[in-house]
Amino acid sequence: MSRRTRYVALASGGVLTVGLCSGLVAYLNRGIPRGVAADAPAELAFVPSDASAVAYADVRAVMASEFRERIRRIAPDGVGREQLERRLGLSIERDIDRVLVFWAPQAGEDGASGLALLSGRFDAARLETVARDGGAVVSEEGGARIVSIEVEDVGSLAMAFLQPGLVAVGDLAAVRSAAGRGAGEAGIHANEPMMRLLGRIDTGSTAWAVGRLTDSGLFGLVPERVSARLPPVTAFAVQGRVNGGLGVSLVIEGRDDQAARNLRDVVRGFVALAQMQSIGIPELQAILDSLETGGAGTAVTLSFHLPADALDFLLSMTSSADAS
Amino acid sequence: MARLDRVSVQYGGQAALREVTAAFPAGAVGLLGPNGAGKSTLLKALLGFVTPAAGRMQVLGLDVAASPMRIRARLGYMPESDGHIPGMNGVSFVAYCGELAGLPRSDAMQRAHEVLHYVGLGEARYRNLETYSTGMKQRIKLAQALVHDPDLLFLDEPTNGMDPKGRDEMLDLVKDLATRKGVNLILSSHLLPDVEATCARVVVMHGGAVAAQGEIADLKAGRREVFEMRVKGDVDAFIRGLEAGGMECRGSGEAVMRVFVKPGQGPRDLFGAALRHQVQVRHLRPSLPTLEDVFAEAVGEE
Amino acid sequence: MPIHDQSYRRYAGSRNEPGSAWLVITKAGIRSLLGRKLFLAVMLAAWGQFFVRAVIFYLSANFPTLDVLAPSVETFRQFFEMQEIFVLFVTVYVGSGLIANDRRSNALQIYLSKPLSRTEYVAGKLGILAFFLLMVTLVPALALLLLEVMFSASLAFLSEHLFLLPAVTLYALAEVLLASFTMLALSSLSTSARYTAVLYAGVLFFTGAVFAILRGATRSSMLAWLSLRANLDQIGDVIFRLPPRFESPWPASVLVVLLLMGLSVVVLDRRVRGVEVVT
Amino acid sequence: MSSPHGSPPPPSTPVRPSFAASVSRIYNLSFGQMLWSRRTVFMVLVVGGPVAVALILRMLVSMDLLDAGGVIDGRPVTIDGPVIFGLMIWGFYLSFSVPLLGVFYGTSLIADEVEDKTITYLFTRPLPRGAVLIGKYLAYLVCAGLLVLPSVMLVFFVVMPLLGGSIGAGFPDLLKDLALLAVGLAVYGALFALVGALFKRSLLTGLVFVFGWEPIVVVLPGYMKRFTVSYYLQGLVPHAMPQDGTVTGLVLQVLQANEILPSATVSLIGLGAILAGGLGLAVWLVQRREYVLEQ
Repeated sequence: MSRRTRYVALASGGVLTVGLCSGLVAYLNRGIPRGVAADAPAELAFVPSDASAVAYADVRAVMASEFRERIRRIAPDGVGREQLERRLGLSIERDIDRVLVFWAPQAGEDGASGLALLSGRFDAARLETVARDGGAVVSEEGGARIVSIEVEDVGSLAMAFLQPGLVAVGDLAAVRSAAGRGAGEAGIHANEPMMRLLGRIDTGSTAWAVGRLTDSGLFGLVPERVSARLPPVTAFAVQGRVNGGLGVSLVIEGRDDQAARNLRDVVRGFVALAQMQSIGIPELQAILDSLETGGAGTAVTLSFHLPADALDFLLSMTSSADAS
Repeated sequence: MARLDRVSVQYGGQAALREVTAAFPAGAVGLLGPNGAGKSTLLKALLGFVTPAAGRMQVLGLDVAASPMRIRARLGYMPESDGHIPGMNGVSFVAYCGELAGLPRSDAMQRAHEVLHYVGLGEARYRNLETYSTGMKQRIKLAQALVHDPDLLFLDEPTNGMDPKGRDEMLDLVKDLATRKGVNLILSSHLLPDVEATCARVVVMHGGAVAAQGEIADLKAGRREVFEMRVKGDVDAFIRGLEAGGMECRGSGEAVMRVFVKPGQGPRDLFGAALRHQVQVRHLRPSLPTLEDVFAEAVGEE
Repeated sequence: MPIHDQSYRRYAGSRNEPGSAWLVITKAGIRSLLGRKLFLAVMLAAWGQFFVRAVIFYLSANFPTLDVLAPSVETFRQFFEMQEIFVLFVTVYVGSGLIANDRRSNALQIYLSKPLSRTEYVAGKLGILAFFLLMVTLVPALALLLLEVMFSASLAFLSEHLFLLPAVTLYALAEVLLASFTMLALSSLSTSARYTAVLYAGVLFFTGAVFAILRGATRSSMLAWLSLRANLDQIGDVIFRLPPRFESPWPASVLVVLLLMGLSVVVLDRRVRGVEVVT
Repeated sequence: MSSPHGSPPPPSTPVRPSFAASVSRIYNLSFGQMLWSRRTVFMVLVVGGPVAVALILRMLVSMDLLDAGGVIDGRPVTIDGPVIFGLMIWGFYLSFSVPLLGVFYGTSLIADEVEDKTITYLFTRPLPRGAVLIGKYLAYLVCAGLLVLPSVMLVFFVVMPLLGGSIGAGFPDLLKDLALLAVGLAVYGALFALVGALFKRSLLTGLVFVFGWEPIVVVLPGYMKRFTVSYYLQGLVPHAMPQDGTVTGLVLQVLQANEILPSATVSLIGLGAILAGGLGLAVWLVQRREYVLEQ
């Protein structure tokens, strides 16, 4: 082997070795699986490992988007907004950046309770004062101040300032456990199936939701008689991206390959049906044309894109329906 | 037939020809010189392959820079390195070369057969060129240079790689062309005997410049008288003595040496020197200057 | 037997004026290729599409129910697109060795010692490649046009799309000249026909891959001019008066094609010489 | 040779080297030769090209000319580091570099020696001819691997972190890709070693196979596509390709929609069969063939 051949072999082997080693190190330190790694919301740290569903919205992005402009044009803001701003010094548009909501089973209780985590800029003192005036009680848990209030039929609602700029809102037990969730406690990151679902979320999605479904069905959202006839579904991930129009993609995990195949058939059937129905309505047709179904293995994917003018069309339909 | 006037050729930064002025009259002219002397470059310059940095060249009365095509139509070139057109047999190759030189197709084919017979490839003319031996390749190169009946033939090392018999045959061919067929030719070679056997005139090149040129006979005639001699004894001292006396020795040692004497000197001076240096003269006879002597003197080799 | 017993005669016949030697090279090249069975098979395969389309033309002209098959401008555009793969094969088969083999066997000095210029030599070699490329592009396309007229027994289609005749010719020439010049230039760079062939395919597919990836990543076909193939496609669409398939401006494609041909000419000028200049 | 003193003569007949030793000798001899002989341009294309494109993409991103979200033909797509990397693996390596290197080196294992008239030197040694082929094949494999795999590695590190991708998360895919490409090089090389031993115009045959036969047949329904290498390689591709309407996307879309990609097991068996069959037949042919050299 000549000297330059040896150099090439060494250089090339070196690149491979260095690459593999640093890749391996990065892999072992990766923390969150791919997709959510780069700009996953920090609030995920407060989600317990047994959460069954997580939803997230980038309020700022929505508010700044053309999409929001269009909605506002059709449906002007209500009076509540003004009131909220006057009393609490809080403007959803201005002060709230992100909202993350999760559902997790509560110890000793049936079903799941939800908790919303709002990040933004809050006037904590003012909020607390307003709440106290309304009869709320203030307590402390894990270094965070919790403001709770009993509401008839609903139970105790609570609000906690977990960190500067991060407020948890939900029922008292959930808020307590969130506030008590210190460092080192196993959070959602320890829940591998959920993290896999989170991995399906593309970076840059404006809003998303993932969830694992237990036998309780789709949170009762779908009527029982319908859900009973659907092939068994174990998990879903849905994400939307707002930019001009609205892009949505949905992944559903069937229980097994067979279930997924059935589900794909059902979805395709629906799409075909819709396509037949939409003949003659070009705006609808455009949306349906952008509908894409697919998936492999146990996954079923569905995505579509609402271009800006299709949105206008849809919104005008709903507003005309409202008007009539 | 060809004339160079202060021609200089550069390859990159290297000077291959330096202010070469030479004339190649009709008939057979040898272009002699060691490898790297610039012989091939000179031929390529005459062909117009290389553009000289300075100087003018004429071939067949035409200016090389002005009308290279008309010159090449009347020129045959047998290159030094192996050259063939892949995938052809002997006769189709030679006929193709004839066509390239402007012969009509049928004439080219007919002449290809004739020329191949002439160079001794009649039997092998339908064989693929790639299967030819080195000697056959030399002959086919000669054939392609002859097929269009050139007025002037450039032969670059035509006996390269040939066995003694083939070499003699090739030289016979060259001599025949030059003497009986009236083809003018320039024979470039580093082999003295080749040139001596075929050419009456020679241009000796060395280091990219012309070292000597003229009729071989004249070049030889202008030399001093030369003697072959062999001596026994203190040869070195004897040679020093001869050189002190204005004579010149070549090829000294146990073998026969050639001693060039000054005009007016003769055997008597040689014997006198032998006596002075106490050496035995074993052999002494007058000799003729050879081309080798001319060459050696021209290129300054000892 | 002395070998010069067979005597040598001076030649008294006619000679062609210098300037027609390129035709000798082209003719000899064509003859030699036509003698190869494998090559004939490739050419025959390249005419397969012509025969299929001829049958379709016949059916559509004679059976009114089949007029969905009737030819259109797109038909001819598609014809060229489907011939592209054969253009590649013919270019590689014929072109890769044209100059490389001559360089390998030192044939250039023999060629150039004859009364032909370097331009003539290149033209002769170009002629061989261009001839066979035209045989798989322009000739079948024109023949198809002719067949259409004959089968339908009317000049309606032709007169309606009068531009097709120059369009077909122009596009075929663009395609053939680009392929011929680039292949010859590559061939002059090497002494191995095999290497030349791989280099040509490599450059062709590499530029295509670069474009495909940049297109995927940028979601825009503004960079179509990077691909040799895409340039021709783009020019073809314009010539056939179809909407261009890429977003990049078509003059950019024309410019790239012209630049490539110019570059090829420069390379050929440097590489096709009677002496190897080693610096 | 008889010894005058009656002592046993020294062993004078050299021992014929074992097959493995012969292979390693040929390998040592061919490796450097393969890396350097008139292939610089080629190396630049195959190794440097993708890296250059990756750097350009990175530059585009840093200049904010490229973002992850977008719409192609009315569909939302996300193009991020992993997707671009997948695209490059597919577009550059799997469908360009690997087959082309396989064709070029594979068909020239023997052809180059014939062309350069050096095959006599190899075949007159006391080495089994099969070992000559295998040794040269191994040299090809290492040589091509040393060219392609580091290039993939560089591309990975340049492209993967773009637009929200993560090196750590993509690492398993990188490993699979490297293995996939190595397998591809081995299989294409073996197949074209056979082609090179079989046909005179082996290179053209190889090019027709790679750029004519494979792309056409692989999208046809039926069993034809089982006679390609890329069919089996596709079964091992770890990436979800962006369905962006480019040719590759389209091809994969068709394949995935019809679920006709072979399973990984089938792929590996198929590739193994091609590798073993190709190399075995090539060795068999080389051992039996007479190589007539041009003078």
